[in-house]
Amino acid sequence: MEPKAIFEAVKGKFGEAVVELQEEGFRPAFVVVSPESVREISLFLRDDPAMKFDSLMCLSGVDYKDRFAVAYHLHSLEIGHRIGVKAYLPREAPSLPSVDGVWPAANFQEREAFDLYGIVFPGSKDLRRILLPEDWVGYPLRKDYKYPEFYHGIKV
Amino acid sequence: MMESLAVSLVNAVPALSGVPLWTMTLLVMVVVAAVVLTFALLYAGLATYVERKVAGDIQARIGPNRVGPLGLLQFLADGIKLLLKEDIIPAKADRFLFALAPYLVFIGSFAAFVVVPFGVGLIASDLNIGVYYVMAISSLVVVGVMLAGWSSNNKWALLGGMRAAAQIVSYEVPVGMALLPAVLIAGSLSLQDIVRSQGGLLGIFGWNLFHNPFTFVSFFLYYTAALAETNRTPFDIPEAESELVSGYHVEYSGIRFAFFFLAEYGDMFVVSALATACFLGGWHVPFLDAEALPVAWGNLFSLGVFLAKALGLVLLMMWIRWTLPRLRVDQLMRMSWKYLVPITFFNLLGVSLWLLVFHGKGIPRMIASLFG
Amino acid sequence: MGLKGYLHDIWEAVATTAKGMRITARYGVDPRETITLQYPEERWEPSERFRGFLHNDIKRCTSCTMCVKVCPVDCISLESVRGADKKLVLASYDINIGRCMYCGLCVEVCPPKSLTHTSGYEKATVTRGELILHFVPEDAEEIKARVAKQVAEAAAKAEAEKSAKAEAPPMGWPAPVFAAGNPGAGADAEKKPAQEPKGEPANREEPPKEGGEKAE
Amino acid sequence: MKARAEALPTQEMLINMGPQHPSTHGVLRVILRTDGEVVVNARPDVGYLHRALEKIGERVTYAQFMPFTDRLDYLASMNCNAAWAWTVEKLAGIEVPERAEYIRVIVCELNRISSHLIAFGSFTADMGAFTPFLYAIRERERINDLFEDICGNRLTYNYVRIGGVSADLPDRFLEKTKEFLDYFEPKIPEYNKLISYNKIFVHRLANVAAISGGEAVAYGLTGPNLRGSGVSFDLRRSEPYSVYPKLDFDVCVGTGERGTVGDCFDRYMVRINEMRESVKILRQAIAQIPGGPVMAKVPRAFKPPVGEVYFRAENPRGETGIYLISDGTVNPYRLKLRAPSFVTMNIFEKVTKGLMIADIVAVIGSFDIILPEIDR
Repeated sequence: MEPKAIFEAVKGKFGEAVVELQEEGFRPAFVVVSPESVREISLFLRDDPAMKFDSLMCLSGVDYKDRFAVAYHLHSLEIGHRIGVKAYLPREAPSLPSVDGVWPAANFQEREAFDLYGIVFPGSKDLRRILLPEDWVGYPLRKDYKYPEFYHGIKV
Repeated sequence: MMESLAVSLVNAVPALSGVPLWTMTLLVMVVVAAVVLTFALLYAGLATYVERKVAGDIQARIGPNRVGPLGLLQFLADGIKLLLKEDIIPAKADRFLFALAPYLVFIGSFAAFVVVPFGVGLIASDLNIGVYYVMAISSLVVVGVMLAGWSSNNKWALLGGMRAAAQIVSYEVPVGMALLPAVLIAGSLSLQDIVRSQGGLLGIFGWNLFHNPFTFVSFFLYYTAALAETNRTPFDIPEAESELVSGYHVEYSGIRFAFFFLAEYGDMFVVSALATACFLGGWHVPFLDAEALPVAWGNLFSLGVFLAKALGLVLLMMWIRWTLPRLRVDQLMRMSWKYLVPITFFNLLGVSLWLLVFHGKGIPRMIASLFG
Repeated sequence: MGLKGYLHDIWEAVATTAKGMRITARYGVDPRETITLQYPEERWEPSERFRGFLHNDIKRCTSCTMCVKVCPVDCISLESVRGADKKLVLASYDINIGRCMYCGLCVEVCPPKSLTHTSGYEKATVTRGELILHFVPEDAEEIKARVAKQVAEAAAKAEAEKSAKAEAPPMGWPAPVFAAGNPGAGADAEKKPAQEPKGEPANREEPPKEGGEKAE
Repeated sequence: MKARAEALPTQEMLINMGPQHPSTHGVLRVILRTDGEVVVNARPDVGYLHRALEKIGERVTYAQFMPFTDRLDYLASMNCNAAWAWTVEKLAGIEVPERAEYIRVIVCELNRISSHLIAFGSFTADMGAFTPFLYAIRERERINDLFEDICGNRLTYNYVRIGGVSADLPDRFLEKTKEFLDYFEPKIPEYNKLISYNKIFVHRLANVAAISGGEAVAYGLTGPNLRGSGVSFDLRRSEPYSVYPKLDFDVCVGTGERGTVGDCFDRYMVRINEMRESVKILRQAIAQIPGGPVMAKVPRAFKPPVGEVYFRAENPRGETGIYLISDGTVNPYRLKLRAPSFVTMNIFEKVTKGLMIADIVAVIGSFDIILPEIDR
């Protein structure tokens, strides 16, 4: 299915929750959705017989300076089409529902986004820091991240 | 035996007649023990060298070749290194048991050398319960291994120790039952008697290996089970380098570690020597009656033949080690209880029936008797 | 499983083991299969394109700082001053081969092809400072002082000729500006100069009028 | 059994496997809770090798990031190099000369063989047979020699460039590659004889940690791990890039030949068979390679257009995805590396429940994880 058609279908189902389609310069195109509805839309995308996005290829946090985003790259092995889903989040207390119940593959990648961007995924099975130590302060991939001078009294 | 040796020594050298007999006996004992131990250590050292060389050859590389000609002195260098290493005892280890364990393992392995029949008269002590003694004394190893695993206060070591205990105890059963055919044929537990029973003019066909089909199978069963008892690949799960890091001796260093190491090689030799004595005709020189030769020559010949056979089997162990992967612990247990134990049991039954039916005659002897 | 399966299991174990042992035996007895190179005595011939230690032929180097700019790990530091003939004079050229990752990007961009990979790959040092290769044998301060003097002389000469212009301050070429933030932020932070041994070009505190900014 | 367990008080053991352990393939730490030898729970703890490659990516230029991709999966540097180049080319719409694409495919497939060799070798070493490991290393050494010829390094190649490759193939490279292939092809049956079908080896792997196809897809397994579960999905075939459409090869899938589909043995066999397919691809590529330039015109101060692109390449360990956001400057704005091993570790806790400690090693080995890629 073409991104346009997917967008129309999702828009038709969820209405207001689907914001726009980012197509120009985006490969694959992104369906921008509101963060609250991510879980429902994910379930629809996974289960709808015309969509069948059974595989979450990549889940990434992005810092767009004015706001955060979480980008999902989906792929359907059965049908063979791809789409991106993106949800923009405010810089303050970024949070959106976890999708690891939809695609178990999301768990580690959500933990990574949490670890490096501080985006919280309520409903996640296990949301802990993954790459950095448990007691690390700050979220390094944020654009406004300040490098710490000390870690446990050791100059870094 | 020691006493008779001492008596003959006193008789031969009149100057010693003033010395009390027990002193002489003790002296003779110490000398014999020292000779056996020296042999054992020298063998173990060289075996480590050969093992590494064999591994090198098999793996398309060279192996040790820097210390001494062809790297022959590598084991000395290693030994010195191990002696000079710091002896580390983990802070929370049980110090006494931790120190004791290597000795138990070492003793368990090297005490078995006592009854190994190296030649016609070359046996430190021809115990009339030889086979039984070997089985008993080598069980001491398991105590040492378990103690090592437990006292290290390390979970990996504990797992290794537990595995070793389960493994060695399980494999004692098939080992014992696989050795029994030889005992049955000889009608004696003494290893020297067992070897003598395989002599005669049949050459290699006098060996228990060819006595009847059951003994033939028995040899392989024994060898497999014994391989497991020595904790070597494919049965090295107590060490299991890639799972348990090093198993029960993970916390040992320096000379204490060397004891474990030497014990492993000692075990290999004992097992091979036992297989040689019980199935491969021991020190019998084919088509030559070593006992009828002059004492010196007879002993020399028989020693050479025995060592050749036993070390050949040790070599085979090395070859197996560098070919096969390792079993999992449950598969190892299954192999013992599901395969080796029943098969050795039936085998033993088969040998007994054979001996009963054919009055103790083996196939080669029957064939020989056909031709007169 | 049945008796048949039971026996088959045993047979398979024996047969596959024997097969494997035949292969290892073949390698074991065939001396031609040995591929070990007895390293310090025998050496393999590094290929033509081998990327060993970097070497800068400072006679050809034009101090263009392309290598400094392209280096992803900032292992090259370069200082230069503008000489009397308006050409850049190399004051110091150091490569920290402890940090270098031998990617070869610097060699590719070098316009005069003065920077090359040698075939050297053996180096062991006691201190980390010895891993910094200095390609300019003289002291950077001396060179700078000398060049400044030449420039001043030239300027004085020019002044004498024209007898009008004021003495122009010696121009410095901006030496590499090392990124303020460490590349590997967070967990693997890099060593700070405090930890770096003395080998680091010491003369980093040159007066700002030289324009040579410090490399860390 | 259960009644006895209740009668005797037992205690679960908490064991730390790693970060320093001979068979975790690096600094992976697995927190094991075991009931004797049986694993109750195995929780992977990653991150000991975190080098912030994504953060570095935001600081360096597009071309400068190339050597860092070497360090993403250091056993398949060429593949990672090429994946990065393909991503940026896709973003900027750069046309790469055909010869360069062929060279990339050749080096990628060579690297796939060498990576699978390490996977095969270290796996057998984990299983206790050390000899095949050295045989694998010996073969890999010859590939390293080839790579040294073309790029000068033996591990971190940094050979591919955005717009092509850094240098044309050296003289006699293709002949040497052919010689290697002729030498290597008969080795694969030998490996199978030596170890693959060894009874003990099969027993250790068959029916261990079987992952069904659906599960594998849901958990995001890719590459040989996914194909081991019987899902015929190969990016080189399903989403062809570069010159792969012109090359004929089979997609190897696990068939459950010694146990259930998707067990450790299937994953292992897929890798062995893929080496054979790579040989096939290489032979075709060598026969087809055209002449011509190896580098497209790419400006030195390369600034791709604003945009976001997600590219994925079939690497030896699975799908290496790169999500690249460009803001039109010389540095990437955001660079997300979707490393196959990282995603694979997700399923680890699930499949290792109820296995034995020795099986944990088998699972880690059969996933063929590599830590620099997990931790980035």
